[in-house]
Formats: sequence, structure tokens, C-alpha cells
Amino acid sequence: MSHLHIPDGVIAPVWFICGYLGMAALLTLAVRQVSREEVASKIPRLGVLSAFMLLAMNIPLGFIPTHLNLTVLAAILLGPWLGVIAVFVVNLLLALVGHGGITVMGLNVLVLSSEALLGYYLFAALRQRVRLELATATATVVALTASLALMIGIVGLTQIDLLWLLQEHQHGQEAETQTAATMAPQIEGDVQESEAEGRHSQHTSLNRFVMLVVPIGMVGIVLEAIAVTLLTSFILKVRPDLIACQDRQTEKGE
Amino acid sequence: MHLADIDYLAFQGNSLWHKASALSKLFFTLVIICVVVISRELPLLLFTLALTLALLVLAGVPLRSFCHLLLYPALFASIFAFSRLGTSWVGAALVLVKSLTAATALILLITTTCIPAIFGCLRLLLPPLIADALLLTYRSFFTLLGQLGSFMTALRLKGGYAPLKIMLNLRSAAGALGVLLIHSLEASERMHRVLVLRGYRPGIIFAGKWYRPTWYDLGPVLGALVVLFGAVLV
Amino acid sequence: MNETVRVKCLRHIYPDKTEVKLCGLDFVVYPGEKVMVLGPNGSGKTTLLAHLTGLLRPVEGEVRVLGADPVKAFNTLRRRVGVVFQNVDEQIIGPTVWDDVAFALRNYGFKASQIEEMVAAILQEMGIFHLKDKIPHYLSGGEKKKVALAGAMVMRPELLIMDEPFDGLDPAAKKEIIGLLGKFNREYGTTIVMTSHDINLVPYIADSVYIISKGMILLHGNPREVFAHPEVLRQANLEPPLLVELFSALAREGLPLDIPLTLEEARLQLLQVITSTKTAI
Amino acid sequence: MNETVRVKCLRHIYPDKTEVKLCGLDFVVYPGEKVMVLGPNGSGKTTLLAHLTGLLRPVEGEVRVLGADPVKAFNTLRRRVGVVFQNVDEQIIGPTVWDDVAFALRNYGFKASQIEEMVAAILQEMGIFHLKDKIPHYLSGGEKKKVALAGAMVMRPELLIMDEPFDGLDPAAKKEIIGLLGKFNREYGTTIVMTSHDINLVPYIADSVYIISKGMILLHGNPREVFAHPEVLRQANLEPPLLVELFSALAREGLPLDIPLTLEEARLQLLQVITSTKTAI
Repeated sequence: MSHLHIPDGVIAPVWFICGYLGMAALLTLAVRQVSREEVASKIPRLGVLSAFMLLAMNIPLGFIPTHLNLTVLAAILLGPWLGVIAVFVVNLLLALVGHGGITVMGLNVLVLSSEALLGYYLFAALRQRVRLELATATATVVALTASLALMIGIVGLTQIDLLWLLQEHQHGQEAETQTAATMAPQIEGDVQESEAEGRHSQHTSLNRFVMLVVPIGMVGIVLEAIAVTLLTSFILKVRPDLIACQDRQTEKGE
Repeated sequence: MHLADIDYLAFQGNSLWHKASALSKLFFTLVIICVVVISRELPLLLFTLALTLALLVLAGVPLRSFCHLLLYPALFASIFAFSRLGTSWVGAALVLVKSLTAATALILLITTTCIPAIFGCLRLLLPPLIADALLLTYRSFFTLLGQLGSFMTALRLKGGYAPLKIMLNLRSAAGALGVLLIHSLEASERMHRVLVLRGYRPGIIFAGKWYRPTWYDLGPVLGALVVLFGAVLV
Repeated sequence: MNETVRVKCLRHIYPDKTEVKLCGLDFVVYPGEKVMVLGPNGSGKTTLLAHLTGLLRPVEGEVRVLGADPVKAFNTLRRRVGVVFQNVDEQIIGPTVWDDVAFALRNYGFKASQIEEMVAAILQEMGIFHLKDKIPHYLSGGEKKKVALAGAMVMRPELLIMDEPFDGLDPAAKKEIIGLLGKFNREYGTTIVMTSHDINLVPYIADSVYIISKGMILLHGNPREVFAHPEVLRQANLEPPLLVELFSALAREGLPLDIPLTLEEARLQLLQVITSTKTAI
Repeated sequence: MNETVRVKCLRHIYPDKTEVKLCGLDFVVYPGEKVMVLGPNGSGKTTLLAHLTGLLRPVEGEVRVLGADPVKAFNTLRRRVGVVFQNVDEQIIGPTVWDDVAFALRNYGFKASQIEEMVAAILQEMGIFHLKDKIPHYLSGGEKKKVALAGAMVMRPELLIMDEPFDGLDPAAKKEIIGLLGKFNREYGTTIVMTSHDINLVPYIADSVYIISKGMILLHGNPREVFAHPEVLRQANLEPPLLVELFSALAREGLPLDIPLTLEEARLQLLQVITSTKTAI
């Protein structure tokens, strides 16, 4: 859900460079956290689930302007750190095929990784106490809300002027929220606004952005929570061991 | 999904640009992205855009089937740009041209370069675990894509998909995804067995042949130099 | 016009620019026929079936199914045409057998009681009622095939299309599916179009055969007529059935033998030849 | 001890508690043999193969491969044993054909020049050198099978294990794989163990056959010996090959016929019977 689509060349280099550095640090941490034996046994699952996420994004849901991300599902089935790696893999492939800018990839990975980490740990904590369906749904809703807030935070932090819009995809089957953003100081030679005026317009645009993105975000969160819960309970019905073995991993890790 | 069409174009294309190595084309793309990010000179950006578009056409990429990927970022940029119409025409044009140029450069890269070859270069920057994950994702994507296609066909034939019925679609999609998920998790278990039998160590999925210089590399390298030269000039 | 299917020199271009042609003879199916389309992998069989279902739109050529253009009449035709793909794992969607068979009925808005009745009827008829609450995932290949077939037959379609229905099944499962198809054909007059690369099954299931190779429909006829042209079969990379090979070889030695379709025929012919040799002398 | 494989009354319990037994006769393979394990789906064939590779540890029973316990000696044995699973899509891991075939070699630390040479050698030998830079998902089913086989054969293993190698292939591709297996067996003395549910292929590829049904090894022998027991084949849900059926039927009529393995044998026997009937009178 929380996925920035900012065209390349319109955001200040300092922000996407920070994004990339943050991503590099997070990935280094993730690779260190994955034990050697886990690599051999989990890497096929990592590949298959990343591919699955890519595919699920392309399932047309009708005219709802959102698509599934399944980050929390991946984290539940892979564990938190492999989940972070899956987020990176998916985002790199998306960026390569021109889905969202390549420059904001670092920021996107950071936002979505927060979803994976939070979602996983919440699920692991709730799993022992409540029913699996409830644990999954809660973890998904909380993680997605948090990542949505994080995205809004990043957007606000970068102080970029924003324009949010609802846009149908070209192929008309799927649609999603999009940001178009730019960096005012970049074209300072052409922009002759007073500081106060500029700050004012940034405020209004951020407000407008929040007002637009939150309702759509909520619909997306609900759909995603339904999908992740349905999928988890389906696995529980057909192959419970696939989730159970994750439990053992958790116990070992904690 | 575009990924499948793009992959096929890269795979079957035979242009000079296709024949150049992934490394030289990555260099070219990187130069363009840098110019897009840093430059504020409209003429330079327009020239770069014209160059990448011309290369795209020369590489035999059917523009019509990929124009949505180009227009897509341009559309958002342009709406933003026009919202600032009162302040500056140049600023608006800059935003538009920048986004178009970056998108064209990326599409030029991926429609002419097989994705494994790109991964082969990225592998030098990435930890082996992640490089392998990328390759396995790529392999799995195409296996799963075929299966998902069959599911969607079955759904359509049994009346399980209608653009306007959200609940119907959601129910059908959940069913298809659930089955596909189980299939893919089981496939991953079998892949794990294969990896064990064939002796997997992180980082060995891709062979060492990620770069062999050829004369074809001159194209992207010269292209990048022309753009750089232009950037220095203005 | 009382043809169930007519396809005239079809040309299709896939999104990735591969072109598939299907010319030569017209592909015509009459009501109540059991038609087998034989050809090696990549000959165009699956493309032909996809056009019959209306999933693909031909660039050139004519496709008529039950008197209509299957692309334009997609929504009406799909209720009258049942389809079973090659890989059953990729078409069983419901969480249980019952749900899967009821899937199309629910989508078309049948009443719950009606659905109950129709699903029970087809499952019982196919002898898989006991599987109704099973999770399809745990069924054997043959059982899955039957579930997919039940899902396609539950609306009693006039035309049933099956892609490689016998691939990957063991002999016992093959026999069962052959039996069920024969039964549907007899009892409901279901017209059946199926593809295969296994020529040995032809005598047991088909009354009309098309031979396809590299986008050409080379030959059409009943099994006996088709087997009489082993050279065409070889051209299409299909091996003539063993009995046909054996009997043609013997016929070349001057023995008065016809091409047999079944084991029983072969046995009787051979016995007769041997006896007549005896009496002739 | 010069047996390549010996399996004695195996019992295995899967994680989901399903138990698979494999008792009856011992499963023994001698060096240089081509062994076909025949049985219907679900009879325990795949479980048997998984134990040979050392991927599964039996709860009871004995498994010896190349004189060692395949679970304990897993790391040494996997260099001497090549394995090709049924689903090649899950088996081809490399992003290009070359990468995939070189996979095991890189793992065992061969030098780059050596790897280059060995991969080129096996690809050329199998006639797929032109595919070396292809991406696996653009290959046909038969080509994928050959790539998987090349990956298993590149180290010239003493034992090659294949699960359903001919499933889903068309007759032309089947013939090619059969030819390649025969060649490996002749030229390198590769011992081959494969499973199938297609009995008609036996005469072309196997010199030793095991019949498995419901966890029991029912019968062992060369093809002729096994075909002489159609009742056991039927018990295992396998149909005897057509020629066997025909000749047994004729033999019941009192004709002096042996069970033929190939078409040529069948033709000669029939001609002889007919000629001898002539001269006898």
C-alpha cells in the first residue's frame, strides 16, 4: 500500500541518497541476521515469495485504486529479515520495469521494510495469545497503518511540495495512488516565492495530501488485511506445517 | 504484466544495443539518471531525451506497447508542473522532461538487456545472498506467471471475474492466490531439495561471466560520453 | 447451420509477436462427435482450443462455435461450453471439491438449493461424491482430473473442450476418464473436442481425428482412415499405433490384412490369416 | 560388494504422518544396469528415489548406494549420483542454461577453465550447445528436460536417478531422451534407475524392471520375464503392452508364440508361424 511513486529527477538528491544509505544499512543488518543454515533452506522460499508478491500486485481487483503488497504475509512466512530482503528484491524489480522511480527506491524499501518488521513481530507476539486469523489481521492493520504514517512523515520531512492524485492505470484494470512531487529549491531560479508563502503552500499541500491519502490508504489496508488473513488461514487449513515451522524459527530466534 | 513482455523483448531482440554488454548499458543509464537529477538546463535535457528515444526506436522497441510506461511518470510530473504554471513555464517543462528522460533511459536498459545480465553486474555490489534471491525470484516469477495465467483463464471461463463486481473478484482472487501460494511454497521445498542435492553455497547461482567487452559496447559508452560532454559544455 | 464448430484458416499473433497459423483443411465438428486433435507439442493444438473458447481473437480466419463468434458471444457461450485444461492443478480453485464444482454455478447466480442439487448430481454420476469435502490439494492426479471435469460438466454443456486430458495419468485413471467421456457423449449428446499426443488412445475414444503439424491441418477422417496414412502421421512426428505398424509390415509381406483398430480385431484377423493359409494348401 | 543399490524393506514416515512402506522383494541394482521402476501414481516410486538420494532417512529398513548409507555419506555420494526430478522447472536454477549446467561444478570448486570445458563437453554431447545462453523459461519441455539431464550428467556420475523422465514429453522428445540415456549407459557405463508409469517404453530403455504397487515390490526381472506375468501387471494397475496382450491371446489359441519385445520380433514370429503352418501341411 504505502508505496511512493515519485518520478525521477524531481526530488532533491540529498533525500534519495539518504534513502539509499538507509537501505544499504538495513540490508547489511538483514543479511547478518540470517543464519547460514537458514540461507540454504529458506532462499528458495524467499525467491518464490518475492515472485508471488510481484504477481499478486498484478491481480486486477476491479476499479479499486489499490493493489495488494503482501509484505506482512512474506514476513510471516519468511521471518523478519528475509522479509526485508524480499521487500528489496521486489522493489528493485519494480523500479527496473519503471514502476515508480528508481531514485526513490531506497525510501520505498525503508517504508515497506518497516511494514515487514513490525508486521512480523506483532504477529509473533499475538500468535501465542489469540487465534491465527485475528493475529494476522491485527498485525497487518497495525503494520500498514504505521508504514502509511511513516510515508506521510517522510513526505513531510522532505518538505517537498506535493500533489496527490488518484490515477487510473493506463491499462484501465488496476489503479493506484500516485504521488507526483518535486523539489522547490531545485528550480529556485524560476521560483520567486517568499519564504513564508512557500512554507504556507507546503502546509496546505501536505494537508491536502494527508486528506487524500488517508482514506484511500484505509481502504487499501482493509483489503490487504482481508487478503493476508484469508491466505494465512488457507495455508493453515491445507499445510499448517508451513506456518508451524515458522514458529519454531521464532522460538529459536528469541 | 509488463515484466514478461519486457523480458521477451530483451531476450529476442537483436539490435546493436541489445548486443552491447549489460555493464556498458548500465553505465549509460547511470549517466542519464545523473544528468536528469543534477542538470537544470532544458536544452541539454531535451537533447538527452531525444537521444534516448531515438535509441529506443533504433533498438526496435515497439514504442506503442511501452508508451504507457513512459507516459505514466510523465503524467504525474506534468500535472504537478501545470499546477505551478503560474510561477514558471520553464520549471514545468523541466519537471516533465526530466521524468520522461529518466523513464526512457530505464526502459531502454531493460528492453535491451536480459535481466539476469543486469543482476550479474549488480551482484558485484550486493551480498551473495541477495544476488541469489534476485535470480531465484526471476526464475520463479516466470514459473508462477504461467500458473497464474491458467488460474485467471479458468476464472474467466467460469464467470469468476467481472470488472465491476469487487466482492466477486476479491473472492476469486483470494481463491486463486491461495492455491497458487500453496503451490509455490511446495515448489520452493522441492527447489530446496534440488539446491541441497546439487550443493548450494550462497553466490554460486550465477557464473563468473558477467562481463566480456565487445565492440558493441562502444555504442552505450559513446552515447554516455556525448551526454556528459553536452553537460560539461552547457 | 448445424455444425458445432467450424474453424477456417486461422492466424493468431501472440503479444510477444509469435505467430501461430492453422491452415490446411477446415476444422469442423458436428454435434455429438468425439473429436481428437493429434499433433506434437508446439503444433498449434492449444492455440486452436484457446480460439474455440473465445479467449483469443484471431487476426485472420473464421471461428464459429455453436453458431456464434466465440469472442463476441463469450459470455453466453461460456455457459454452453465446458473447458478442462491440461494442468488440473492450475484450474481447481475452490478450497474443497464441492466449492470448486459449484464455482461457476455460484458465479452465474443459481439458487443455493439448485446448486446443491446440480453439484450432487454430477459428483454422483462421476462416482466422486465421497470426495466432496476433500481439499483438492490432497487428491491424486486422476481424482483431480475428475474434479476438474465435474466442474466443467456441472452445467451440462453442449460442447466439452479438453486439452491433453490423459497426460500424466496412469492407465487405470485414463480408462476411467475415457469411460466418463463416453458416457457423457452417449447420455447427453455432449460433443467432445480434445487434444492429445498419444495416438494409441484414439481407437478407444475418438470417432473423428484431425492431424495437425506445424500449423497445418494435414488429415481428417475416422480413426481407420487416418491410420491408413502412416506417412502423414510420421510427417506430423506422430508414431502410428503399434498394431498399425505391425499390420502394415505384415501386409508388405503379402499377407491379406486390414488395419486393425483394437486388439480383438487384430487377433481375429491374424487367426483368420493363419487358418486360411492352412486351408489354402 | 559390487551392487550399486540395495534397498531392503523400507519404511518412511513423512512429517505429515503419512507412512510409506516399500517391502516385498529387495530392490537391487547392479553396475551398468538400466532399471525401470514401474507402478501407478502413489505406489511409492518417488519415495524410493528420494531414499536413494539420501534426502530422506528411513524409519526402518536398509538403503545402500555405491556401498554407503546415502544419508550419512550424503556429501560424498552427491558427486557420484546424478538426479533429475519430475518437474524440471523446479530443477533448473541457473538464470541461463550455461549457469545451470555449471552449478554443481562451481560448488565443488572446479577451476573456471575446467568448468568451461566440462560444460561445453556435456552440452555438445547432448546436442544442446546452441542453447547455452538461453534463458530457461523460453525452452520447450523437451529442451528443459535435456538441460536438467545435462546438469545431472556434467560430473559423469556413476549412478543416474530420474523420476518420470518421459512424463509430458511428446514422442519425438521421448525418443531423444531415450537415445541419450542409452548413450550415457554404453559410453560411460552409467547405471540408470528411473521410474515411469508408461509400460510401453520398457523394451526401448530398460534391461531390468521392478513392479511396485501399494508399497510392495511385486516382481523383478528383465522385460521379457516381467511381461510373462500379465496378471501381476494388472494387479499393479499397469496394462501389459499391446504386443504382449496380442501374443498372449494368440498363444492361448495354441499358436507357438513367445512374448515379443519389439515390433520387429513380433513381425518375424508371426511370419514364421504363418510359414511353418504352410510347410507343416
